[in-house]
Amino acid sequence: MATPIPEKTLGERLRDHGLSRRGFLKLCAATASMMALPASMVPRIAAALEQARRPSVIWLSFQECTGCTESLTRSHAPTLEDLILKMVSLDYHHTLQAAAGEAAEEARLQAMEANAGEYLVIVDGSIPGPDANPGFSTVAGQSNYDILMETVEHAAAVIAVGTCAAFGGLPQARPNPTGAMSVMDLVKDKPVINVSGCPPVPMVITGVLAHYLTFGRLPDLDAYGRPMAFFGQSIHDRCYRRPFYDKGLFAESFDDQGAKEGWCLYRLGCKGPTTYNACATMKWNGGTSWPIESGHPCLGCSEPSFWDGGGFYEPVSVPLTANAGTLLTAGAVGAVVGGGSAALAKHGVKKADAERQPVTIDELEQTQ
Amino acid sequence: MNSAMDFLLWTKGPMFDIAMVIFAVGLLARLVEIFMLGRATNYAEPRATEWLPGFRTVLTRSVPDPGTFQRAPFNVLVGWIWHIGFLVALLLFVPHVELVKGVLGISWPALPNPVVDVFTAVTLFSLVATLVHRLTHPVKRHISTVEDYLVWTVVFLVVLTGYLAYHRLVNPYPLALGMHILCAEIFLIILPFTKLTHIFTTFIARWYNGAAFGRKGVQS
Amino acid sequence: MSDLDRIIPETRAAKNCARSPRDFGNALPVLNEIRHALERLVETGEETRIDLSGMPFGPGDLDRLTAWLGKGEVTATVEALGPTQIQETAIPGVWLVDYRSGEGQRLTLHLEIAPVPELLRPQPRDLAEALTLLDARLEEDQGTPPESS
Amino acid sequence: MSELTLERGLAAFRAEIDAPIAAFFSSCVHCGICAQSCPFYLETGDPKYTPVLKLEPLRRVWEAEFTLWGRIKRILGLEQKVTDAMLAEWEELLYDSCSMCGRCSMVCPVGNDLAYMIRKTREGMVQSGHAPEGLINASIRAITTGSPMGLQWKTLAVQIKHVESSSGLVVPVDKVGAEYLVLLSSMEVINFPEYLEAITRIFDHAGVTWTLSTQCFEATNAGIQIGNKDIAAQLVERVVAAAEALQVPKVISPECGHAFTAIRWEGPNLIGRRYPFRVFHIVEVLEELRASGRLKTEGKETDRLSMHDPCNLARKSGVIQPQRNLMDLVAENFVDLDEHGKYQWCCGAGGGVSSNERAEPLKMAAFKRKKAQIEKVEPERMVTMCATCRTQLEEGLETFNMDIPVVGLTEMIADHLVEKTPAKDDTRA
Repeated sequence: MATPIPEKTLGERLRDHGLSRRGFLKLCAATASMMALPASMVPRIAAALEQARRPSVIWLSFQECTGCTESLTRSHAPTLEDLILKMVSLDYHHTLQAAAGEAAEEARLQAMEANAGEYLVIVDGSIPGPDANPGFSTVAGQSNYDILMETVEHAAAVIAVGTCAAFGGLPQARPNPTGAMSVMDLVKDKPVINVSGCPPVPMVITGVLAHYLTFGRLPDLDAYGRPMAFFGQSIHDRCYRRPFYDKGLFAESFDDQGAKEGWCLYRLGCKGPTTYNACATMKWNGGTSWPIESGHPCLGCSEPSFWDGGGFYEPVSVPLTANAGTLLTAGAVGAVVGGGSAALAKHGVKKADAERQPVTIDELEQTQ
Repeated sequence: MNSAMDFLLWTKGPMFDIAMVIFAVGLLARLVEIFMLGRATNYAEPRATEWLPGFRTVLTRSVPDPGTFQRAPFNVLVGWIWHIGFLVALLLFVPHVELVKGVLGISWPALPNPVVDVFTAVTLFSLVATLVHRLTHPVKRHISTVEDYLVWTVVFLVVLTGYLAYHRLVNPYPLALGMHILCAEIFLIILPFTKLTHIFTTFIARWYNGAAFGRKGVQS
Repeated sequence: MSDLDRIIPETRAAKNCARSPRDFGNALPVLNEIRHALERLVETGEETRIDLSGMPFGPGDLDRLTAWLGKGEVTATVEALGPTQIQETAIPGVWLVDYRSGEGQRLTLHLEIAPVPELLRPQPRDLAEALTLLDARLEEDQGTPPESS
Repeated sequence: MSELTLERGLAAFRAEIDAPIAAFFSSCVHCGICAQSCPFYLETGDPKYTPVLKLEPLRRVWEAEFTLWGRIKRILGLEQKVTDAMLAEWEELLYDSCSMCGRCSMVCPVGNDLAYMIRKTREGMVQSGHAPEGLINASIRAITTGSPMGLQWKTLAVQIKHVESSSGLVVPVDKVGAEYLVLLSSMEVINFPEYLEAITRIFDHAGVTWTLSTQCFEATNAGIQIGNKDIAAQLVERVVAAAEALQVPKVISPECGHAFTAIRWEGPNLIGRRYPFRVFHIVEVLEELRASGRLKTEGKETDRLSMHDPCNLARKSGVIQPQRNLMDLVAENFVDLDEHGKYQWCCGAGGGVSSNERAEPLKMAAFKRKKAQIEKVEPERMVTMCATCRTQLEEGLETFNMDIPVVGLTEMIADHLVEKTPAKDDTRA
């Protein structure tokens, strides 16, 4: 599966594959949409893609559930098939590649050698850190950590796909038995793009690839290393139910009138206000719907520590651990402390009273 | 990781616990400190009982006598406005109701967000007005201490950060929300050790006042 | 679900939410955007494209928008990288361009405010090659159809 | 020989702190509203006279010794200490510029009873040797001579003779088993002897049995004004002993504000036991006589009259309606001041201010509030029922060249009593 560095531009290649100029224009329109760029960008994208060259991509899967891959293979626009064939050269992917065993690993090494300094590494899943037991997750007898570091060494950039790779995700949730770490915890000397989500919106994955392909550089990133184009706005800000929040109309249970009317799900634990992702515009399942549209609060899956960030059905404003018990216990302690303090003070009062010297007129006369 | 979301989770998690514990310990300590001192037996023949006049004063003292209102209308009005605004925002904003429900398991109806928003904006303005008043009125300037300005700052920041967070004027939002929660926690922490205790002790003070006057036959 | 079902709105969705008529939603701002674009087209000839798939629409918003725009006289299909349905709306100069993949999935949905949608026009480079193509055809007596580039 | 020291003062502050004090200091938000109720601030415009600020010495002791945070601050060396110099500075604030009128206690939004706290703070001031000279002298005279003004029984005996000769009635003295023991104030005896004649005539008219006591005739209590329990208790004990000796069930406090609160409300607590008798202000007794129809009057005053409620009687003792009922009995053109009853304004002389010569300018400044009230109503005469208030009103009105005489309510009632002859017929029948 290893490919030599493509000598032809993408435009030429696509035409070789029988794509007409109208077809190419359509591809660009789809790409712009995918990159969350305005439609007015289509001509620029067309010009850039015409000249682009296919990059080599190595996909590494670590402590993951394959959900991210599932998400990507259901990406409809363009389908991954299109992507693999026409846009990138996916040289290594456990789940998707035909090769197995030694041959598979050989493919990875070959791609790394042939495209040194230019290939992209996509990672899904978190990695048991250098201090963790390497046996928690291995591929071909090699620890995840070693594979990652070896593969990343000559990469152009790393794309961490999914919340596990981006932020540690489920494996890192307390008590984090495998010492799971995120890609950006481990890779410090290469650009890391986080495409978080559990799973990420498929078009966001392809959109990032398309951006790299189109412009030859990485997109603008937010503080978490996520592409601004997709993670720049919160779910809440782009939510079609936002007007209900602003009007103070909330569903209070999953089957009440508010829920049926499609009111805001804040009180049912929606993490939309604190979650940055593109679900509200990109949607899921070919643009059919997305969690909030189907009546379920956002879990906040694209944010760090989302597994430890409070119950899924607890509103954003609810503290994580505080409860009435803590309050009562603290109150009781306070009562005891106050009792001690007051007893001390009261002792002072009693002493002052007991030792009190009555004021005499002799004493008063002295002050004259 | 030094990120906004971690900050938010810290304010919602351990920091909230710390603040709540300090608040509960401090407040209960203060209340016990007050009540344990008690009052000396009063041997003077009373004109009336203490309980009812005490409770009446607890309520009526919220409204000043007409003469006082005429002499200090700004003080009274602005004080009223911001206290009401603060209480509305504190007790009737949906996320706050959810917070109380989450921690204590009790809940009550909330107001629509835009209504709370208006109250909050008015509160912010009136808080600024109280500061200007404190800085310019000869009595208030003279009697003000560092504590007064500290408490003003904390209260103002609680409302301001709440307003900023609601309108999502600070990015990223978890930072804005975390700041608001942190300010509220500072508020809780300093409450039992500053004049903020009046939130609770004013009812005790009013009762004692009403009881003392009530037993002499005057509704204070 | 046929393509036409998706592009030409029916009242089905509208009926679903008829129980809770809402006078807000995200369709209205788009309508305003169209108005501004149309103004520019009339005054300066500037064309505009609006990507409807990037809008935070709620259920029924898109259907409501397309219903408002209505259906015009021209319908066209471009077969390139799957079908693309082009429908003139009842407002002359406002076009709905529905890009579909070979499997019939929508890639993206654009509104074009232009005399003729970009995709319908011959591409300039194709046009440049048109004469050569025609000549080549004339030279070939048998008239073997040339490959499209 | 023992002396008054800062340590004794601090111990006294400590001993005075109770639950209400702690609740009050916990609640103060420095809103400054109390200043708007203080005639001393309002008429001087000096913010140092803000009532709550006058309590700073007591507040510091409370914070340092009665709160958790105060203890922590003390350990950290952040304690605000109460020093001799500070108390010397506060002497003026606690005595010269406070008549303990209690108006601030009525308006404080958080419910602080500031007058209660001032009273307690003065305990520490006395113990630390920071009481004003005038009050010290009054206290010494009260203890040594029985009267703050050094008045002797022989002076009163002369007055009694005058009353008896002018009224033709007998003033009962040391009459065991009488219903009422009547107390007087030195100021009345000297400045307003007509009071004694008035009650002699009224009680004769109503058939009330009463007596004076040679053992104790003085109702005023310099100990309350200076703020010392020991002196106050000694003075109260004298009254109690006299009442017990004469076995009276009721004691009447004269037209003097602080004397009434001293005997009525503080007395039992100063001596630590309930009285074997009840205490009334003369106005309360007159009202009871009126209500039971034992007070028969004829004719009414026709000029425009207004009334000054003594703080100690109205706001601090709940006697507000009786004096109005009595006014209605004898006056047809009575009009109240705007703010009266529990919201009345102090004349400026109470709480020991009038015994404190040094405070004279402040006393007159504070009077301006009363003056303004009087000017608004424009009465031809003012009526009151406290000798101190009456003296202050007379002095003040004269100072400001206002020709408004001040009369005592009791005398005014006495002036309208129905002639006694028909009453004799009644008793015969």
